[in-house]
Amino acid sequence: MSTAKVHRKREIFAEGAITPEFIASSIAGHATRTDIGAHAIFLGQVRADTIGGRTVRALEYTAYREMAEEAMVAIREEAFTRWPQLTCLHVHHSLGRVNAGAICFFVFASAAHRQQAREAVAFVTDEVKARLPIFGKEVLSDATHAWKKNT
Amino acid sequence: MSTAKVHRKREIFAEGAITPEFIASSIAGHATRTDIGAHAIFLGQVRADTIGGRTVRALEYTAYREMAEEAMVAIREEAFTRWPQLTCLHVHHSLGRVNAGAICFFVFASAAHRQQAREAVAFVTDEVKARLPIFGKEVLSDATHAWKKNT
Amino acid sequence: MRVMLFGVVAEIVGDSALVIDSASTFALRGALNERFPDLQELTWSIAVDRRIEHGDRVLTGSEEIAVLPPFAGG
Amino acid sequence: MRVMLFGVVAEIVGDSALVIDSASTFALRGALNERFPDLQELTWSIAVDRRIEHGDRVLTGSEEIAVLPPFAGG
Repeated sequence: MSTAKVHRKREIFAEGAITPEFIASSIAGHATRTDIGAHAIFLGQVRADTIGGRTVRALEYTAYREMAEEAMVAIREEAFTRWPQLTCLHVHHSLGRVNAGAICFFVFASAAHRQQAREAVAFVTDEVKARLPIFGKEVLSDATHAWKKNT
Repeated sequence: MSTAKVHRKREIFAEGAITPEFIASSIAGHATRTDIGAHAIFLGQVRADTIGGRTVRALEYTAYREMAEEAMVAIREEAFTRWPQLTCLHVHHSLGRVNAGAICFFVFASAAHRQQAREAVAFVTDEVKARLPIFGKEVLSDATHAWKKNT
Repeated sequence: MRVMLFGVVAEIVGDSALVIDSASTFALRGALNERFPDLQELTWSIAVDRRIEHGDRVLTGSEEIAVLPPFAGG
Repeated sequence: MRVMLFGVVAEIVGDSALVIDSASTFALRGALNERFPDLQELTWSIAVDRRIEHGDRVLTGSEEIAVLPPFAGG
């Protein structure tokens, strides 16, 4: 959380799954911002999809971090331009292994009213998926793997 | 969380603020549902609005519970009809006193893909605000009060 | 006939319920406005058997009746 | 010229980077497809200085170059 809308580079990547406790502490950190009335959150969870009879056990994420961080700064700026009453915007993405059922992606937008928070979180979720160079290796039940692609 | 889409009456009200720990445990409870790829969450937080020079310190919620619970069952049925791939839908609302900065409303929709979860959480948030007979007394800084109205 | 009261309506009446006999929802509205003139300044609805009744509905006395100020959930 | 490789492209090449000289992004694409025929089966992009380059851009050798398979964030 930040009181200023400074579009500085922020750390979006962390190793491993995003824990519910991390999400809780991120929510709790906004209790002092009593101008906020609405939080909109998107969480991506690793699905145990079946691919040719094999089940996805985990995703192993890698990223071109420097490019991802620059793209994230641009997406943040676009979001604060389109939704000027946005109070806070936080994005976290896993690197490394995340097992099926665990959270790998966390987008958190806050505003006085729900419409801005809701629209911003949808926009940022879609743009991160489309524009951040993040790669996902699907670890399958037979110890082979496949590569995930966003559609 | 529920494996069946049974539209039974569920407890939506609890006394006092909704804690980040409760939200975390609700998220964690979905880790076994590995068909879920997307969670969309809306949280309402009590704003310290200024009303004629006085600041809102807290909201005190009351409800016509029987009617609210019936309306919630209807909203759930509408949501599962409109978004049949919705996996889970949970709604929690505070009763009693919730201080400014604390969470009073929690809507949580999960689906395989983000579009259904996102649309369902927006729909349910709006419908709950419009159709559930919940009343909010704004406790002001000078010990007087006002009554909140959804617009 | 027992009428449940909520929020600012309960505050104006000074109680969470009231016994008043009315033949219809419009008659009930008139009777409440007369007895509690502060209610005339407000927007409020009558719910019959847990649904908002917009029209004039005959009341037999066996319905569940509630007077509801504007909703404020969320 | 150092070229960074990611995801399935790194897997096919067998390394996370490669030294290869090309005069342009199209020339680089051709050279990689020739040297690693499995790349021809895939969709991939070239990023120059951290932006995807769709056209044919002249490369001087001082740029930061990366070969990127389809994104999979989220």
